[in-house]
Amino acid sequence: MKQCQALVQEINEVSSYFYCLTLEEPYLAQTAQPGQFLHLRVGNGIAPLLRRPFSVAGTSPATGTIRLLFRRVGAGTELLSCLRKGDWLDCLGPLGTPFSAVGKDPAVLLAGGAGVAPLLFLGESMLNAGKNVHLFYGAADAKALLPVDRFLSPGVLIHFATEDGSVGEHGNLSDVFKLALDKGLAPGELFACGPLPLLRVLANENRRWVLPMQVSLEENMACGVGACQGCAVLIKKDGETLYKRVCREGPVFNSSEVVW
Amino acid sequence: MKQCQALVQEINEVSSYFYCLTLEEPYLAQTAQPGQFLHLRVGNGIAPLLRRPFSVAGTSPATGTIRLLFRRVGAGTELLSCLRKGDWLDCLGPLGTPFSAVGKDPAVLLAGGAGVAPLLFLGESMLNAGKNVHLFYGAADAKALLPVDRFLSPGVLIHFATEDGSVGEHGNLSDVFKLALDKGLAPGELFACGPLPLLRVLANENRRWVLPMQVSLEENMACGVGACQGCAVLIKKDGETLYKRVCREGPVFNSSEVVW
Amino acid sequence: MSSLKTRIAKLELETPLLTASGTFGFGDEYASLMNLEGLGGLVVKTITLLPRSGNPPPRLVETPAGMLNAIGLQNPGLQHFLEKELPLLQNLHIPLILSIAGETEEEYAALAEALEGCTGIAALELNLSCPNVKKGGILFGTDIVLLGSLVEKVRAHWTGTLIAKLTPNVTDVVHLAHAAARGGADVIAAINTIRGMVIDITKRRPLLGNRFGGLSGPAVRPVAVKIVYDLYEAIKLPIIGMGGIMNTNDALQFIMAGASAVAVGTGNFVEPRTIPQITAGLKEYMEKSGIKDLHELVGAAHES
Amino acid sequence: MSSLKTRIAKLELETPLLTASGTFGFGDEYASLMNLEGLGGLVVKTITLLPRSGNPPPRLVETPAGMLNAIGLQNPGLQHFLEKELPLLQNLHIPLILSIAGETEEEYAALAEALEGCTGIAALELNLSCPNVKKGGILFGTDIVLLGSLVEKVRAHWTGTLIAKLTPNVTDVVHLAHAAARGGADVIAAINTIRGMVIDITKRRPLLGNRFGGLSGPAVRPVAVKIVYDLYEAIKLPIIGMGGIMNTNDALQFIMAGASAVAVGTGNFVEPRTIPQITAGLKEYMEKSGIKDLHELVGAAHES
Ligand SMILES: Cc1cc2nc3c(=O)[nH]c(=O)nc-3n(C[C@H](O)[C@H](O)[C@H](O)COP(=O)(O)OP(=O)(O)OC[C@H]3O[C@@H](n4cnc5c(N)ncnc54)[C@H](O)[C@@H]3O)c2cc1C
Ligand SMILES: Cc1cc2nc3c(=O)[nH]c(=O)nc-3n(C[C@H](O)[C@H](O)[C@H](O)COP(=O)(O)OP(=O)(O)OC[C@H]3O[C@@H](n4cnc5c(N)ncnc54)[C@H](O)[C@@H]3O)c2cc1C
Ligand SMILES: Cc1cc2nc3c(=O)[nH]c(=O)nc-3n(C[C@H](O)[C@H](O)[C@H](O)COP(=O)(O)O)c2cc1C
Ligand SMILES: Cc1cc2nc3c(=O)[nH]c(=O)nc-3n(C[C@H](O)[C@H](O)[C@H](O)COP(=O)(O)O)c2cc1C
Ligand code: FES
Ligand code: FES
Repeated sequence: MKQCQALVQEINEVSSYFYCLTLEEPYLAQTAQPGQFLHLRVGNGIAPLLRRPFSVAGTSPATGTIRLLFRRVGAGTELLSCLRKGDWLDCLGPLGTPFSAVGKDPAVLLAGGAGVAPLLFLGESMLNAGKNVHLFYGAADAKALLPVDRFLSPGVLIHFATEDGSVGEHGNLSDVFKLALDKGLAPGELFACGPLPLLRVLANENRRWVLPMQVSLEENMACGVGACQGCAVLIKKDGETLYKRVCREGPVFNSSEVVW
Repeated sequence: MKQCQALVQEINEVSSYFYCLTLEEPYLAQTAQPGQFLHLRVGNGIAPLLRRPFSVAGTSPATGTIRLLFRRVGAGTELLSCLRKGDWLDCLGPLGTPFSAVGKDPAVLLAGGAGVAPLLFLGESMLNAGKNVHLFYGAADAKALLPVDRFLSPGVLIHFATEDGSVGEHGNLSDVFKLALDKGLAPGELFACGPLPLLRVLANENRRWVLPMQVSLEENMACGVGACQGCAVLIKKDGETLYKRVCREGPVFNSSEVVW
Repeated sequence: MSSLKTRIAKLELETPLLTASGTFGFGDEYASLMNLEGLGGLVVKTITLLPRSGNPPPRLVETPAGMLNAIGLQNPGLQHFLEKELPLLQNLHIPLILSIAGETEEEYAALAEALEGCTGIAALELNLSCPNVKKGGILFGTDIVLLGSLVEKVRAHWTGTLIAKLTPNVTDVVHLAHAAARGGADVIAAINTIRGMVIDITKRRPLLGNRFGGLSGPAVRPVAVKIVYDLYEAIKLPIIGMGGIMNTNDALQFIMAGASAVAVGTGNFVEPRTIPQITAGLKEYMEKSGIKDLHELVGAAHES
Repeated sequence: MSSLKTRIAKLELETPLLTASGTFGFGDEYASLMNLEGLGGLVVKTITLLPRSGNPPPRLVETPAGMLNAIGLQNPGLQHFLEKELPLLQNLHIPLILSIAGETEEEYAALAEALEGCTGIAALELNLSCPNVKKGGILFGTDIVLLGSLVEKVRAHWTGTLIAKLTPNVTDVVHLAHAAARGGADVIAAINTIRGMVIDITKRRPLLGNRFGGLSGPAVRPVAVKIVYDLYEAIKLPIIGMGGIMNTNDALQFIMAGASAVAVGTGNFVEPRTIPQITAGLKEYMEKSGIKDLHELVGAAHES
């Protein structure tokens, strides 16, 4: 983990409110693992005050670039969206504990909304490691859907779900995934990231499926490096519950250990 | 006085840290008088929070444009300096009480640093009214000096003073002006704007010269429209002292009425 | 159709949006920028028995997301107000709330007595952030005994709605609100400014002429919301909430925390149309959320 | 050559820059981002006698130019600290200041007793923003009697430098500082966070799991500077100033207001190198201004 000044190489609005930001920073590009995040300084340090965390969505170690995908939701992401090629961005990273591929084939990635970012990186890296990968990706409608195929090598099997049925299957992500299970899909392990209600439903269903399942969680952050205890989530371990830090022990947790 | 959305027509760095901002806003361009100011909303309204006041440095009623000259000194002027052609700027104005040409010819304008802005507008308008106008304009060095001739029609007699002697006379503004008086200049009235210490010296000297003298004062402002009483300066009138508002009764005051 | 009507004690307001005392003058300065009759009510700047010239400049300075002011209650005094300002204000068809302050109990009482019976004054607001000169300069608003006794004295002369505006510079605002209630206040307003200071590092001395001042603006909002929330749990009186309200969402925080009305102060300086904008924003929020009556939202954050 | 050396009671510091308790963990998290030995001193996060699990999430939220936190003093407890953390910290060649808290006087006293004699602890800081469970939950730091008695009890067990860290949530900080001084404190630290709340308007309830939290960051700086200024006028003890320090100019405001040392809290989150940057900035400022000794600046804003 380092504090780096990264050069903005490219920034594009890739779907409505969604931006893809490519940064040039060889150290980050070479060390970041799927599931890890960067803590970015946005603005002048007064308002917005705190850094903002974003999952790494992909890296090109060879060219020394690293990619983020973010949704514009408030003042911080608004400022980020105004970056231009050639600007510098102060980053802390890579931070947090990455995903670990432990289970059997195929790996199934379950992504809701902006939660797709870390799973794109994970999918790409598992594909490179020779695994079979399915991505279930849900959003409200076609407009909100990222063109994920642009960020993935061919080989990952993509299943879209939109709540209005405008693209892919009609319905929410967990229903569409359950349908696929009914049709015979037999995942070896699950990786999920997205809004908390979605993760809760999936974790709950997984008590029946009993698959190895990792989730990437979000919590408001201050330091991002483990010093302030601000990003705590409740975890159960050996019959006890205790708080763990999303920025340090997480953001990736074993779904069965999270107190949902 | 109105709240207007003005269109940025042009913005240039005209000398180091000094910017010229041209706004398109017919109402302001047609109503603003020399000595009046605009109260500009800079940034998002959180930090910087308050509006920032700037004297009108010139208008073109025919084309509906209005000009400001400002020095980049802090967060607010930093943001202003990043405006681009085509941006919108929220302005309150024109505000305050203008200069009034009451005295005899020639009028002498005494400008220190950024204080030159309202005097350029005044000089231009007096020239158009057929008056003889001298501008004494002082700055630390050549770099800090605005190319004032670009903002004035030919006819105003310009006397430069720099503290390092790099342009014009060597010395501070009041000394250079006193030298001109010694050499026979006989002003009909004085108009001064600039740093408080300079104005104090001039006001003090004017107790000997006893010329009609108007000064444009600065004070931190909140509302800019006279509601908060925040911009008070001490004024003596009929043997009594009382606080007046720079934004309303000012920024132009009769030098002899100011408690220096 | 959602209704923005609200009630603070006997006072019926068309909307819950008030001006915060001292930030809107006597209204006339803003008259050319907005329709004053769209305000829920106009709280004018604090007046005192005799004219006050105020503090030496600089009187204000910006701070991170806030500002300090030390105006020193500059105002033309009661007589001038009654003769010159009140007649103009009476022509506005919105509730007029008069803020008063004094250096002794007697001054507050004399103001109340003089104003009792004047037409066009919907309520009296007690600015309690003033030092009691007789009691060694302790602020009325920081001492339970001083505060209770002061409110009682004013109550004896004023039959209309009486608002006690509390200072946040105390260990326990709730105790002071109880004292105000016991003294006969009908409404609690909170918060006044938080004391603060900026050092001018170039001159190596306090920047403000008065050395210190009162902090307002978005910076203080979380402090104000907490106080309104605590007051709502502890007392039965309606609350006017304020402190850093800049937009509809900010106003909603105060209303959900327990405010029946809210006031905008510093926000007016940044955007003179803050109050009309919030008025429209609240209406839109209520219509979208299917809320008919503003009172459904007052204190909503306490329910779970 | 200007010297940044400063002295707070018996404690000699190479620079006046400290970490604020709770914002720098036990130092290890920041070790890869900066040279910890450049710190004037390390104030570690508050420890308690027994481990504490802390408050339910969310534990923090950003506010205008500030943040609210409600960590709830999560910490591994005294035993773990002595066995696992202290040995590592002893290897750093900078003064180590230990912040402690308890729910009863006895807990504070027991902590002091256990730490007395441990090598490598330069000073003890009392976090007084804790409720006294025996006295109905009144904060130690808001009551003169509780505070004085607490400091006295700790003093009886601790012979080293003793710092009383005051809360700003009181009517009169000076009274509390006097009580701490009478109880035997050597140094006053100010300020801890200001209580505040954010309402989540979507969920219509307080946003933080603990409902309310403590406000820190630039937003509170004017409040903190005023308190340091007032303390400097009123008491003889050296002061550690903090609250919203982000850069050299901010630190200078506190020093000129009267702080002999300053601490950076929230600033570390924004820019981990805030302390080294300010250290360099102070040195540059002093050299430019021809100031040899930092003490020439301490309290400079009071001289005129
Ligand atoms: C480990 C981690 C990884 C992440 N990775 C990504 C990623 O890859 N891509 C991505 O897009 N995001 C990601 N996020 C989320 C991202 O950090 C946030 O979206 C971002 O910080 C928002 O910053 P902002 O300043 O734009 O919004 P903020 O201003 O902080 O506001 C965020 C939202 O909260 C709402 N809000 C604010 N105040 C209130 C209130 N009082 N009541 C109710 N609602 C309120 C706002 O309206 C807004 O919708 C990640 C988060 C974490 C913790
Ligand atoms: C009526 C009127 C007319 C004006 N006309 C003009 C004009 O035409 N052109 C022009 O350039 N300016 C003009 N000004 C001045 C202009 O308004 C200010 O320069 C501007 O508001 C500065 O805003 P800022 O945010 O950039 O600087 P700010 O951030 O507000 O800071 C201003 C200065 O104060 C310093 N400062 C901040 N805090 C401290 C501290 N604690 N101790 C010591 N110093 C500190 C900063 O370093 C900076 O140099 C006018 C002012 C008035 C009242
Ligand atoms: C410039 C200024 C002047 C003020 N004058 C008064 C006053 O005369 N009487 C009063 O009760 N409050 C006064 N206040 C306090 C406000 O009414 C309000 O309580 C406070 O500013 C918090 O609200 P805000 O953050 O929206 O400004 C003043 C505030 C400001 C900023
Ligand atoms: C996340 C966080 C945790 C804190 N924890 C503690 C603590 O454990 N003990 C303590 O005395 N103060 C604690 N504080 C208060 C700080 O030490 C400091 O007094 C306060 O934040 C003001 O300084 P700042 O504005 O520079 O942050 C904490 C502050 C923050 C932001
Ligand atoms: S954000 Fe500070 S510990 Fe995680
Ligand atoms: S700035 Fe408010 S009265 Fe002048």
